Amino acid sequence: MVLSGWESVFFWVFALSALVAGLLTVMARNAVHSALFLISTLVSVAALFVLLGAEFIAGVQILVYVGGVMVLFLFVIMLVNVSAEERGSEELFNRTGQVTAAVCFVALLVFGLFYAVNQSAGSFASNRSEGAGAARLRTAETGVSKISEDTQRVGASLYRYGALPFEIASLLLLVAIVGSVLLARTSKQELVADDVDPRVIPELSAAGELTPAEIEAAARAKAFEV
Amino acid sequence: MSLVKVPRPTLGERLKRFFMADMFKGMWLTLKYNVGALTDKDSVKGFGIYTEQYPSVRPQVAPRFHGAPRLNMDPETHESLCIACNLCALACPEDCIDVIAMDIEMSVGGKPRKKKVLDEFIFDTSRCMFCALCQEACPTACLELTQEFELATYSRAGFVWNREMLEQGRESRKFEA
Amino acid sequence: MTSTFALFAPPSFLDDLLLRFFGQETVNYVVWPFIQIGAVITLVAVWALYASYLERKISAFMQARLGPMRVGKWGLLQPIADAVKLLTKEDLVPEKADPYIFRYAPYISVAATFITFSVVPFAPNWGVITDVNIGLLLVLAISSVGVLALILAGWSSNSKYALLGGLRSSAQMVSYEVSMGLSLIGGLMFARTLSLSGITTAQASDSVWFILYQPLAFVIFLISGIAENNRAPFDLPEAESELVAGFHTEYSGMRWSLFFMAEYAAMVVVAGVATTVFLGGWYFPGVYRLAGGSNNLYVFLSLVVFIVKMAVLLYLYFWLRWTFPRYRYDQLMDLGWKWMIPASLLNIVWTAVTIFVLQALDGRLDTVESLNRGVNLTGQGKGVAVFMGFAGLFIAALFLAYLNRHSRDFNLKKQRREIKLVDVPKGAPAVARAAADNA
Amino acid sequence: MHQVEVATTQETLLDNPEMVLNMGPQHPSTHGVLRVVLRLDGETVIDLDCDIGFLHRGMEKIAENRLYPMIAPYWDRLDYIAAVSNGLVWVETVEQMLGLEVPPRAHYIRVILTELNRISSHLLWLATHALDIGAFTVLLHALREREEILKIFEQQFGARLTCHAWRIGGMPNDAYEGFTEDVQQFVDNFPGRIDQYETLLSENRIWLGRTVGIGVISARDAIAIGLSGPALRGSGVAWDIRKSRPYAAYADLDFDVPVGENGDTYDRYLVRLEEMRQSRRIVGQALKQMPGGPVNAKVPKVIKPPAGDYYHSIEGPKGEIGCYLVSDGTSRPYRVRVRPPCLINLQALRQMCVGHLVADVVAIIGTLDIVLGEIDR
Repeated sequence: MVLSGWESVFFWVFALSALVAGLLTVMARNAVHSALFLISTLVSVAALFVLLGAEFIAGVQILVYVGGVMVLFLFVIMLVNVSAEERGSEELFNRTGQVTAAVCFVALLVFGLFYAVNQSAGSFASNRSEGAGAARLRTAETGVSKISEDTQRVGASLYRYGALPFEIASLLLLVAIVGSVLLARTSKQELVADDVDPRVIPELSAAGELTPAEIEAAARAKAFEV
Repeated sequence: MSLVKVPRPTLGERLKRFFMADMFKGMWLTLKYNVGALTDKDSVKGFGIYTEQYPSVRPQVAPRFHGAPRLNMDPETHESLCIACNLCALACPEDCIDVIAMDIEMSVGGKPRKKKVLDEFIFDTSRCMFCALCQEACPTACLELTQEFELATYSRAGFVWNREMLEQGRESRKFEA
Repeated sequence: MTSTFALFAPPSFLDDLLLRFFGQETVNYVVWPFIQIGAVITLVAVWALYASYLERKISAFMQARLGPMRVGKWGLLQPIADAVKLLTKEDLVPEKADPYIFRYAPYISVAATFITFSVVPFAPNWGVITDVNIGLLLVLAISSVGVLALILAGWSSNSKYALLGGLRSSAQMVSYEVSMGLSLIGGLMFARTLSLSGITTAQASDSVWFILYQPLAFVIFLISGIAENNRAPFDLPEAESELVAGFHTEYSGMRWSLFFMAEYAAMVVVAGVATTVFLGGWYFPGVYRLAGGSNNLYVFLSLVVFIVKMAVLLYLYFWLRWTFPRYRYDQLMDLGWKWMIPASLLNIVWTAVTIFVLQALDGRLDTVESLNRGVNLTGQGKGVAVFMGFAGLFIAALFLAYLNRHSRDFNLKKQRREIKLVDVPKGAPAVARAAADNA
Repeated sequence: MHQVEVATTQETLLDNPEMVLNMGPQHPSTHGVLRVVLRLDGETVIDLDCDIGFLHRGMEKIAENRLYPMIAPYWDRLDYIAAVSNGLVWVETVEQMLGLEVPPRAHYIRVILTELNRISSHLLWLATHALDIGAFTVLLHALREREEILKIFEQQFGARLTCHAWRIGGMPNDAYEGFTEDVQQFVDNFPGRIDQYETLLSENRIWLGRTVGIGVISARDAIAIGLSGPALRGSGVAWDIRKSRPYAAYADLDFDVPVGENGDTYDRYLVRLEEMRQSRRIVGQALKQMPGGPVNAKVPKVIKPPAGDYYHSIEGPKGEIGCYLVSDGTSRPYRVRVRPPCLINLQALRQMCVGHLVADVVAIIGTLDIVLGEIDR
């Protein structure tokens, strides 16, 4: 794809900011700062998606990554003790092993990139003249605009071709959520929950996990019906 | 196990709750207030505006109000009614009154006689709690707590009133609308 | 790409003027966006100021007061006085706070809200800033970024109240965003587009408001929107009786006012999106005829319609705030997860069922006009859809009542009880007993 | 008092789920300068401790150095919301020690004005309690009605809040001209206004959710702690000094004692609302039955109660407010001791709060209806 005019300006701005913010993400001492830089990377990448004409993906990127995942990240970072890592006075890139690994990885990346560009150069060039070029120059839809094609395509492929992996992934996530809740919930919290089976309580108290005072406190917070 | 007894609701109550009657009733009331404030008519039910615009509209203070102290003077002779008896100072729970008397010599019917008159009267309004015990103790209706209620000053020293201030009244700026 | 920054035929004389100085591309990509951004920021900032004035006035009227009266006639200059005061106040940064994040959090908040205005269609033609293909998604995405500001502000203040407020707000906003987003899908299924102007045009061309098809979604969206904006009765992050001021406890002066402005602007966003998706946006029957062919007059009248609709919703905001007590945090989460999200999921299913029924009935009743660009219905079809929509309201309420029949706070069991009146037998008078004792 | 252990090392929330939160002394909803140290698990209160004394003036000590009539204004400043009731305790204690016969008209006026004061105190409670739970509008509606009462106070006593209402042996002044009409107008208007508060709160589901089952205290515990007033009656104990040991003119008046059932915040709310209605009923009756005559007994110039001690208490708006007075026969008391209802009611805070959330702590402090002036004295 050929960049021209303001498009190229925007591209360079966002590409560079993505790179710089990505670098700062790993270099920042403070975990919260680092998370913030990661957010700026994600936003810049979303802007690049817009330049590519994939607005839906851009929106989803911001909605899911910035609005969802990173908020939870921040949640966790704020609760974890980060002061110990912050205080460390070691300099960056001071270990031979680290540097070697980084250089190797970068080399691999560059190699892969060149390979991919070489592979797809032909087909890219042929596409540009027809489909992609036309899509890029699509003018604003003034009347009743449809759901843009990429949105439709994403939906259709998710539910048509990717239905099985999609369902498997959602099942996995569900299991993970249930599991984590189960692991994280203490018997005290279990007791206060709405949906607890009344038979659980004597069992818990018999097992010595709960004192009568705790049971009473839970009942107090719960306000049972007669 | 239960700590709070809650009775089973009747069908009517259930329906009311289902249709959120409780919420809509509250909203209806505030709406009536809002409309009432705009029309400002129904003051009996209390839907009108209640507040006063204080600096522009000055409130009517009750006749018995205990406000700024004043030393009354005889309306004819313009002499202080205070006989420096010190009863007010004795009655004051906060000890905020100082009556400083002096003896003057005067002749009554040709005979020289000493008379105790008021020299200075110090009233610390910052310590006063306006209980009006001094006013009740005063035998000559000299010390009086008036309806003046704007007592703020810029300094603590300004709260201590001397005889002149108590007799003439403090100069205070009246705010205009 | 062009669609991102493209314009809906702006006033042409200005366009011509600009084209003398800049190239076509520059005008489209840079100059026009800047003009529009400036206009919107100014308008929204002024709105946010005057929204505070309106809120104070309306709350005062509901409480038998007069509200601000001293600055200008009827206190009309009060917001400006407040703005000047806030701008000149000291900008305090707590000593132990994280200085950078503390300083930048308000900007994130304001930016996240203001960006959203770029896609709200205030009127047809030049009344919209950009018609993005993914308008609705953009609104949701950007408003989800707003959470970051609150959580960062709360954390960076290095205060327990602020931290609790920040955690509360982020949990609240993340939960309510889900139902807010899901409740919009019903309308989307009728309009078949994510573009906000597209949704409005779909309603205008069908001459119907989607609130009739989607009353349930409207209710869900409104409640979630209020919760998303942290407005009472869901104003837990800044519940002044518990957390002092929540996430902005430590903020003062200008930075505080930025949060404040963002809150009011976010209210406008939610009201604007609700108007667009459910209340027909700028569409009102008869306006086009009233304009009599003049395009600019038509746009202007539509703008007035839009603002009136939005104002009604904003009045509802104030009205609710000054009527109801505040939810407790766990009750709020219950409401979000046990009521709003199931209801919004149910709404999607019910909308699909409605469209299916409409298609199935088509043979007998002639309901569907076309399904190519959104669902276009005939008169009978509209009747069926409206009926289905309102039936969905009750079905959802029954379904949720059943679903939550064991839930603690929102069940139907709690009701008012009468208080017992006991006529205690009188004891002997105590008066003048002591004299005898002391004698 | 019970002490909350404050962690000395700085730990984060994940290392140790407990967090110590200082609520107050400068906090919007601690009703004054109460400092509550909360130990939280998330937002659940594990433990709490009250820190009081920020408003300590040593009122009981001051009283030992004052003449008997001078002490009355200090009583107003204990529970400044209910200054008229407080003043009555002191005045009646001294009167009963002296064996003064107060004229019946004074008794009736005292009943009317103390009951109005009970209403105004409950209105302020309602206003702040509703504000704590987030219902702002009730605040100003309730304060408006309170203003009507304060206007009557201003006309009668010359002051609105700390009235210095009574003198030993009677009253400083007879009822002012137009007293009956003013009070009657209030009595006529008031029921409609209470209905308005009920419309906004009583059945509102948010209000129910915030108050039902919150801060439960059983009748047994309430008696053991020594609660009094609406806090005790909310738990179902029909204890009212106006009934059990009638003072002033209460023996002639007909009224009921509202009693709750569950001892939760909602019950206490209902009890107080009903008490306002009953107070209005008492005022209406007393106004009709008010006899004529003087309002002052013959009081000696210097008040010197006979040596000995005496305890008298009345049913204040917050609970039993009492005065234990030791006299050595001089013109100054030997010892004055206040039985402060708020301080004793506050002792139930820990038991009520543990297991609830932070938001409930605010509601519970509100429902106890504390006034720090009286707690700290």
